Amino acid sequence: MEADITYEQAYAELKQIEADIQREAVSVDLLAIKIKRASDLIAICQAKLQKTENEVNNIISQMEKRPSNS
Amino acid sequence: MEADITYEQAYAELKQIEADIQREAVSVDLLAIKIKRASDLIAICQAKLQKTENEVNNIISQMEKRPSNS
Amino acid sequence: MEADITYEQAYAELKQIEADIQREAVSVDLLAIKIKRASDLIAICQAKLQKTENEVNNIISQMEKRPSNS
Amino acid sequence: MEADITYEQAYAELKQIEADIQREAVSVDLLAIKIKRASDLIAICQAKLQKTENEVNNIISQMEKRPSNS
Amino acid sequence: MEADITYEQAYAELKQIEADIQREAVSVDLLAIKIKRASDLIAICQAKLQKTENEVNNIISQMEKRPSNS
Amino acid sequence: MEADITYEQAYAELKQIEADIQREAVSVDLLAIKIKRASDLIAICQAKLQKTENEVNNIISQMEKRPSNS
Amino acid sequence: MPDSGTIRLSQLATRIEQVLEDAFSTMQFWVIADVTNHTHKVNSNYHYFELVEKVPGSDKLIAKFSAKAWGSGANELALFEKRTGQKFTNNIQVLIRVRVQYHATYSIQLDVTGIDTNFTLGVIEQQRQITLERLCRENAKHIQKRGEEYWTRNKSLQLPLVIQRIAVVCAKDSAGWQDFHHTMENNTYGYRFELSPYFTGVQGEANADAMRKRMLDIFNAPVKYDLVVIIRGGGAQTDFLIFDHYAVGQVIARFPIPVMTGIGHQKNITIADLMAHTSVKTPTKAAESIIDHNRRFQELLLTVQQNIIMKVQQGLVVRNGQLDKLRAQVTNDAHRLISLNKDSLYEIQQRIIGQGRAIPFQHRIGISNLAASLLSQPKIILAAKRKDLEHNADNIRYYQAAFLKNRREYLNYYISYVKNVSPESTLKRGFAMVIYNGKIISDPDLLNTGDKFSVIMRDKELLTTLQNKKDYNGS
Repeated sequence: MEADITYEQAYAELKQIEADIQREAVSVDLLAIKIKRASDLIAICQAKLQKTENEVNNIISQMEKRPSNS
Repeated sequence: MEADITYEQAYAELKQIEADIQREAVSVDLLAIKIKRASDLIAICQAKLQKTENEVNNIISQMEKRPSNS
Repeated sequence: MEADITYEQAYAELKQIEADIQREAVSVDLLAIKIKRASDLIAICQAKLQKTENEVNNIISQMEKRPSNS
Repeated sequence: MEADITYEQAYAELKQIEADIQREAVSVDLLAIKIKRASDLIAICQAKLQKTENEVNNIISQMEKRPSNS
Repeated sequence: MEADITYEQAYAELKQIEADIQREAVSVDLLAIKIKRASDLIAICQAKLQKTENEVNNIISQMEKRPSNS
Repeated sequence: MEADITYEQAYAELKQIEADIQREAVSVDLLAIKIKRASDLIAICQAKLQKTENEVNNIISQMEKRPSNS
Repeated sequence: MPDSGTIRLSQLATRIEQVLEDAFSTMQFWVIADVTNHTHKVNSNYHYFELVEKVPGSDKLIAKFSAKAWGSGANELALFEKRTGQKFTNNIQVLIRVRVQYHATYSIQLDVTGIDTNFTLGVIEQQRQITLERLCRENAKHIQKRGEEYWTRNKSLQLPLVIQRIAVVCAKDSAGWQDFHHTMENNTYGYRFELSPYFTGVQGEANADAMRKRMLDIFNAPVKYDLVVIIRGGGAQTDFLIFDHYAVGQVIARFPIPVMTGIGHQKNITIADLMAHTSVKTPTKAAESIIDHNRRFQELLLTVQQNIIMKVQQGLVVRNGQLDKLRAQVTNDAHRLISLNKDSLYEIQQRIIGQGRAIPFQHRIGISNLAASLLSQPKIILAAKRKDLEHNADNIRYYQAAFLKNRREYLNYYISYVKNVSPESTLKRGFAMVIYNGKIISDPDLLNTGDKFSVIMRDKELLTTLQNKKDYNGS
């Protein structure tokens, strides 16, 4: 996985691949490569989402431990 | 914690984060950072709410030494 | 089979042969040769499609093994 | 039969003979010779057609043995 | 009969004789000779026609022995 | 009869005699002689005509014996 | 004037008492008077004072009576104080109901049996309206009457999100300060406040300037206060006039820090209340209101926190969904693309197969047609040629017959011509020939009279001699 691609970049690329495949602008020769790339991008995005989710959950649980209404 | 942020500043920043998140203007990449910041701002505000600075008390005690109702 | 012809090239050549045969621009002398070539091109394309399909299926099945929503 | 006349050449010559005879541009002295030539050309064309047809049928039957839509 | 006169030449000469007699450009002294010549020419032409017909018939019967549409 | 005068010569002389008499270039004393000559020439012509006709008829009858359309 | 003789002072007193009693004992009078020399004995609940009437605009007395209020009269005064918020004391004008009493030792005294609350309220209200009008008139930039409401600069100030630094104007050791302080310090949310008390007297109009001065102290303090709270309360609450005072109203209205009043006035709203940013009934309410204000901020924080958490969690779910959807789409599209290509290949193959078979077949038909055409043509040509030949032969036969016939006719002409011009024909028509010396002559001059010559007529020769010669002119 690329270390420095952002979620937004990965997602944008993914959408582009989807659009290309959708309007059949991908040659059969490249299809497998594109699908592989899409698969990688999805994995990257999922990992990033998972990481964000974990971080967010940590922050949230810390927030909720602080008694806001004591 | 920032020593010199006011409630107003903290609250404005918080509302901005909320608005950004609300209209999904925050990228996943920055989401955790934003949430952390929001969490910090809330914590700052709550801590300030429950804490007073004692420097003022000094002034008051000095004032009371002087007869206020002469 | 030619090792380095792409699907797109093979397909384009195939379409050309089809068009030539369709408007009877192929001499009887060359008909068998053209049909043979078309047959070969179809075989090449099918093989490439099959290969792509297998690859794509592999990638997809790997994608589906990864749980997207844990 | 001439070894190296093509179907197209043979057919063209045949058409020419037919046209000549049709507009009676052939002298009686040459008529038999022309007819003989036409007869030979027809034989050549038929043989070539037969050959092409056999070849084409072979190729087609091979193509049809391959499953195109698996 | 003259061996090397063609049908066309013979026919042309015949037409000439016919024309000469018609416009009475023939001397009485030569008329018999001319008529004799015409008679000979007609015979020559008829023989040639017959010969051509026979040859053509031969060719046709040979062609018809060959099956054209097997 | 003169053996070697042709029909055309005889006929020409006849015409000449006629012309001479017509323009009264013939004296009475010669007239009888001229008339005698003309009579002879006429006889010669008639004989030649008859001979030609006979010959021609022979040839034609031979032609007709040959079948033109066998 | 009759002299009644000498009597004892007590006798006189008795007689006066008798007269006064006859005249006034059944009567009570509502009188308007000013109160002076007022003393209140709290233990016995006796009020002693004087009722006076002055010349308007001066201190010169027109009338003066001693007065007292005991028992029910004292109760009436207590009720008055309670109802008006006005302490019964010196220098107030009252409408009061009195009985005239005479006592030998205290002389004439007016005994209070009732007091008109409304009269005093009216007077107070009148004074209040005058003060309000003056405030508006003299502080037009900072105080305006808008409809029935008063707008002041202080009202237009924004409360900070959180109130923590509070200047408290109150009386030292007052119950109001204690209530406020206690409520603030023991709030259930654990909020901490900096309370800076500025003690001053809060009753009596005389303290108005002192209160104003304390406000200026607050203004000049090095601390930036979030709020000024003016409180009084606890105990007997009777004198609120200070809060209707012009100087107090003015300083509150123009004060640059939001002012909250909590002065424990149950009945009326004072000018101070009208001028202040916020007014509540009691010091405790003031404290609660401030705590509530901070509490609202905390709730805002919590709401924002909840919103953010909710939205973030939603966003993550949505994004996961998007990824799933994208994955499904990409998968489907890839399959579709492959399938399309397969179909396309199949169709091309079918068309090539069809055409591959059709082309040789069409050529066969073409060749077959050509052959048929070629084979039928020679017979037609040969037949035509035969016909031509026959035609030629016929022509030659016809033309030679014509030729010979013409020749015969030409000869026949000459035959008849020769017959016509021959001498025999001429003689037959009656002409004769003259022969002289064996020769035919045509010149008559050759003959002379007596010459012998022969004349030929038809088939006879006539031998003659010339007898005479003369000219012949044809007639």
